Amino acid sequence: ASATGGESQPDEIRLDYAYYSPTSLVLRKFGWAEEVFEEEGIEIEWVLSQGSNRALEFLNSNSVDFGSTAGAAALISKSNGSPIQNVYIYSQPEWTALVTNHDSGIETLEDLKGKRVAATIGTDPYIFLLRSLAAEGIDASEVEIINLQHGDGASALTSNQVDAWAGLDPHMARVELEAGGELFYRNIDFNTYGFLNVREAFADKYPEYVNRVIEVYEKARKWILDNPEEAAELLAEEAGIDVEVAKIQLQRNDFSQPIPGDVHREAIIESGKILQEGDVIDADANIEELVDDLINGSFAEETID
Amino acid sequence: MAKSTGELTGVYIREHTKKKERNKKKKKQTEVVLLGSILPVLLFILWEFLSRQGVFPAYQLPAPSAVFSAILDMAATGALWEHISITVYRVFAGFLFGTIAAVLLGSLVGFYQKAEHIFDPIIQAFRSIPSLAWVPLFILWMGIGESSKITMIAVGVFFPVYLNLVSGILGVDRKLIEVGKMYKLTPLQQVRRIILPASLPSFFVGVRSGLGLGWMFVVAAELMGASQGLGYLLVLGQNTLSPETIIASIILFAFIGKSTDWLLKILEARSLYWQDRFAKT
Amino acid sequence: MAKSTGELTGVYIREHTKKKERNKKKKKQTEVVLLGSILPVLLFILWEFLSRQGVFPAYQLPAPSAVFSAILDMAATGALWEHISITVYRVFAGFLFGTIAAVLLGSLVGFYQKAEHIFDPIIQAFRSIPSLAWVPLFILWMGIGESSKITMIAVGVFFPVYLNLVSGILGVDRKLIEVGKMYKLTPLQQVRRIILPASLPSFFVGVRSGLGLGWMFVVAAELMGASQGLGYLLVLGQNTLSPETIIASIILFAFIGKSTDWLLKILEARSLYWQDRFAKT
Amino acid sequence: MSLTLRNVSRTFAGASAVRNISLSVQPGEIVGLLGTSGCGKSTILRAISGLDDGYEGEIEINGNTAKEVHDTTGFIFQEPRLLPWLTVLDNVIFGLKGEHADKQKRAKEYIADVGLEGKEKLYPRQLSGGMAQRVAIARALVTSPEILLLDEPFSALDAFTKMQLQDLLLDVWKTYQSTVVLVTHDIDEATYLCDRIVILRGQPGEIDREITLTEQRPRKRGSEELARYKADILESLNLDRARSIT
Amino acid sequence: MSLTLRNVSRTFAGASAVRNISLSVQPGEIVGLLGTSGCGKSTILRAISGLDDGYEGEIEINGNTAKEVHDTTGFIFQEPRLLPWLTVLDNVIFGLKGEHADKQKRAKEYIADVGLEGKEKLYPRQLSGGMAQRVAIARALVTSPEILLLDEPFSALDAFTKMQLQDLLLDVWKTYQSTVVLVTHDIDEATYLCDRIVILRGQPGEIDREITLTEQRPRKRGSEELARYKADILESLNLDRARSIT
Ligand SMILES: Nc1ncnc2c1ncn2[C@@H]1O[C@H](COP(=O)(O)OP(=O)(O)OP(=O)(O)O)[C@@H](O)[C@H]1O
Ligand SMILES: Nc1ncnc2c1ncn2[C@@H]1O[C@H](COP(=O)(O)OP(=O)(O)OP(=O)(O)O)[C@@H](O)[C@H]1O
Ligand SMILES: [Mg+2]
Ligand SMILES: [Mg+2]
Repeated sequence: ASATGGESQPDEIRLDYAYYSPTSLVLRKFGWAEEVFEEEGIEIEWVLSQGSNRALEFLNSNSVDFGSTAGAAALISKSNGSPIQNVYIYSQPEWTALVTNHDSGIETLEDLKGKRVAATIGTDPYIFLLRSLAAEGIDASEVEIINLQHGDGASALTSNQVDAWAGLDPHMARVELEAGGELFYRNIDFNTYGFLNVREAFADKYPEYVNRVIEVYEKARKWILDNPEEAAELLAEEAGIDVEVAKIQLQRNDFSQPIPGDVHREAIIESGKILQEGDVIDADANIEELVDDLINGSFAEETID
Repeated sequence: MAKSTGELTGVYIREHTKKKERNKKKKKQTEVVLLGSILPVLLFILWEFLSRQGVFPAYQLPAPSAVFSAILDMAATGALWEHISITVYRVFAGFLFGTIAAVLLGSLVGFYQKAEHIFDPIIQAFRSIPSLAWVPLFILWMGIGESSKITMIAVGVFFPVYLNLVSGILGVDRKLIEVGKMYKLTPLQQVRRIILPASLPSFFVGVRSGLGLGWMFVVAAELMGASQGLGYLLVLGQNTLSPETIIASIILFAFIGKSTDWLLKILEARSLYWQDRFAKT
Repeated sequence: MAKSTGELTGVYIREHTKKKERNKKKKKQTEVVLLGSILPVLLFILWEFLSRQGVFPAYQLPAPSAVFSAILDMAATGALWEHISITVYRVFAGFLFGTIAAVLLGSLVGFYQKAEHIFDPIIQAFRSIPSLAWVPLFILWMGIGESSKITMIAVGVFFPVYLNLVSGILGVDRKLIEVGKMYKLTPLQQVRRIILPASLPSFFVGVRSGLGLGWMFVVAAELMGASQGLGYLLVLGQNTLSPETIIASIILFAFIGKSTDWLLKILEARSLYWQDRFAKT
Repeated sequence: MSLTLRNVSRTFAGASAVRNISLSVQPGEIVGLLGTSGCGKSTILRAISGLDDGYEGEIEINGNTAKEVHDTTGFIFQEPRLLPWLTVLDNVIFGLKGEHADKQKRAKEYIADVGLEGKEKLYPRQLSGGMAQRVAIARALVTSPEILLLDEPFSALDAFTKMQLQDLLLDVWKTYQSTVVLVTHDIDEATYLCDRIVILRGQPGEIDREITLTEQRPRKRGSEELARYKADILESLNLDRARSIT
Repeated sequence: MSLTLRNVSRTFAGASAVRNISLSVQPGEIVGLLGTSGCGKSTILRAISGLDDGYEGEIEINGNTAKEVHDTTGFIFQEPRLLPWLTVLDNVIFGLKGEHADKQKRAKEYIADVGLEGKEKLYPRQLSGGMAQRVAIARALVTSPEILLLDEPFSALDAFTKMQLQDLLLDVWKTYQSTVVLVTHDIDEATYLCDRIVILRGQPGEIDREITLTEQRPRKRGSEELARYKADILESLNLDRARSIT
């Protein structure tokens, strides 16, 4: 990719960090990016993303150069024409699952029929719910989906206002730990990965620097793999959550496959189809093409051996 | 107006002036509407132009034409009316309850020093709490049904109405209050017959402010398990990263908010006919 | 007050009454503070009690003691002051700009019929747009720096100040305006010397309302890439399901909001000393 | 109703407005208060009315010394103080109690008495100064109060309207035997209406003189008797003036 | 400055207030307007002042017929209309232009002239009715206007303060040769001050009579000459009254 060339170097690189991306927290904490780019006089600016949609807004408005999102969110945005590319997978998180209270009597997806399920429409847990139902051959209209923000869904579940909840970490971990919530349906494959996206304009102009950012991300990823305990503590401290919660959250993250590839492509295509059925993505969009446009493994392939 | 001994010419002149005045009024009204449309129309034209020029790419800020076609699509499926009607219903109900609560508490606080000392501080404290902060508490207390949504909107409406009413009451001319006192009105009569009419201008500002805030609180209200409504539409747009939906909901908010405000403004003008206001140049 | 020809006894009586009055005022003030604390204290006691009884489980609504200890923890690390100071700074700056803009536009609209017809409709329409709806647009237009946050808060402050000012101006007694006219004041002098003072009571309500809305808009403002501040804290608490953080931020909002309002209230009382208000029972 | 003031003083923020006013008014008596502008006449009326409770001393109304408003007291303020959101008719009705039709009838009578027939539907902002004052007079008289406090009630009226309303006042007084305290600057008015004239003096105001008029009513305006009183009063006021100037 | 009204009429929402008023005032002349309450005196003053531009007909001030306020016109309204947020001193300064110290000095002189020395720092709500009126008088006179419109300026004052201020008005008039239009209900006042008295009649008001007073100033209050005029005027007013009642 470096062959395309571009201008010499950016003045600054703007990275986002997010509590759903432990890698970004580690990277920011240790200041490795600053270390690497300082010599060249490039400034690093960190911006907090409080959710995929914020990260995408920042990317779209040229407020950050790299943004961390869920894979499905990146796809939706791409379908709206955002000029972004996914260049790195910061983790394969199992951050969403279906949760219920332990005495609710719900044990399988079948049991959800006619029940009230909280989910945030358009986000990963929602996609997860639809995919799970579809996998069991249950029509989405057979359950009552209540649109609640993630945290509110958790409260609604614990106060028995809904029967189940398509949860998201760290809320889910906390509900599990403190309120006796039960993850009655899990499927890591229905999660859509943590995507590190770059603005296309940045990638075109400074391809070399995309590689170098991936390099520092790799350093952080490896550190987490080597130091799971410390990583959990760091996450707990940064995000202001309980260490136990952080541990559970981290355990559900698979940091082993950083290079965007076919696995990811397929998972995202599946999500895309579900989203298309749910009218979130335009019916005449070509999902496969969109995914091909979005996922660009070449930078990571080049950098990671 | 004055039913004076009408000579024929007098009557004629009056009829004549009335007609002339009615015509004048009509002409005036269209002029007002036209003047008021200048800025919005300019804005839309500029925006459409910039969008077509590619200054705003569609993924950031879709052109107004795209937004309107999105709205029309919704209108075609009928979804639009459902979104609008449920939200209007919620705002209306919340507005009603919020206003009633504000009038009751506001009169109490405005009239009794003790009540002011007891209630006002905590009300003023609650006033700065953002709508989003109430969401988890409301879900906890009232669940996710309509009642929690309406209450949330009522909370938004309450504060400006309360604040304006209390200040209006405190600002009532002592001279008029004394008139009431001379006739030994009961406190309730004082409020109804002197204080409320005298603070009506203030009250109306509060009500209009409150309605505006009601519209703002819709978003927080519809975060609580709504599957229809303008606030839902907005959040959906943000969650599904759909700028058309976001902008469409903004335009709907602006348009419907403005319409409801306009109704209040008419009511205000009708109720304050007696004011000796200054005519503007 | 009146510097009349002071006989000795007169002076003595004055001194004496002054002292007595000062004492009385002090006593009065403590009483006011005490009365104002009744409700909050009761609320906290009830809440603590219910929490201890397990009516509210901690993961839903932590006890006030837990919340206060969370606040104290933050205070110990110094994080609290950073959150507070950055938010206060943003609100203050936004408040300033919002108020200035509202005074300029409000005076224009209040004074010139044409300006009202042109600007008022669109302003009233914008007034109903929820803060959250502005977020993506502001990010787009102004990025995620301080300026977009401050502007967002200024937007919140603008509307109530504007609305109250315009209505205050329209409500100024024609009789006083005519006094100005007789002296051939320029429009600007009219505004400064008659209209603004006369509409000051209304203006202050607007400013206080506006400050409240400023605090509310903080959340939306700090959604735009903030990593400190009370709004950030609130959203963080919601995103990490940490009810302590949520409630802590609510309490901080209430407390600091109330304090700033109190400052405005003092300023209000000072500026309106001339009002012939009615003394409450 | 009898009315007694004992050593009434009023101080505003350290400045004395009236000092040591003692006065006793018999039931059905008409007492006039005269004095230079700012000597505390309105202050005394406000104290009697019960609207102001910041005075020292004692005011006894029918044996009751509580500082409160009696609903048998009518007050015509120095300004009309009409309620701007009510029409002339509704302003006059304001203080009346009872059946709506009765109230209307009664109010309309008094509106006609003050010469405002046909103006019932006007709002205060549409009235001339004198018309507003007449509405205020109608509003106070219509309730047939037992104590009537009048603060320069006819000051904004032309000579003839004034005479007419003075006679109206006397009619009401005769019918209801009201006790009247009248503040006025018009010495002819005082001599025409009052049983007793109290002259205030100085700042803070104190009672300088009381003049009792024994002439029978109806009195003849411009009679010699009244002219004598007038000269007497003028002299007192003048003396006061001379003293206060030096 | 000369002042001419030609066929001025004013109608409020279909009801005529004054009709066909024609009047020409010479520079330096003092013209009195007399008439029953509500006959349109204030309406005429407002039309002359330029505050009201809803009248028909023509008003010419020094050859200028534009419906606008002239800054050489001073207006004492029927109510004091003090600005409640300004002290007595600042209210009087309000209309003055120029150096601050000069303005203060000049204002203080006039405050003393109207007998309010020592009250400079009071706010309007602390004033008695007559004091407020005197502040309004000071505020209007201090700018030494070329045309002075006075709407019952001395109505709330006691006899002696009134005389003093009438003389103050004459002083100002003599010094600045102001053209004065004075509305009053006090016939003594009119005969003492005016060169010409215009009597309005009816509702809507029309000019009934003009009386020219030739007596030299300073006039003697209560002189026989003035008494004759007074009797004459009273009769005119009375006639009007009789006519309007039937
Ligand atoms: N703004 C208004 N709207 C309607 N009618 C009005 C208005 N102003 C005055 N009028 C009417 O015009 C007539 C004349 O009023 P104006 O104030 O000129 O009387 P005036 O001669 O000054 O009486 P007064 O001696 O009582 O002050 C009255 O009948 C009054 O009702
Ligand atoms: N609320 C107040 N605060 C301070 N001073 C006041 C207040 N009310 C009245 N005064 C003062 O008390 C004195 C008497 O006022 P009052 O109104 O009784 O006078 P008055 O005799 O009615 O005069 P007038 O004939 O001018 O109406 C005045 O010097 C006035 O300044
Ligand atoms: Mg008085
Ligand atoms: Mg008048």
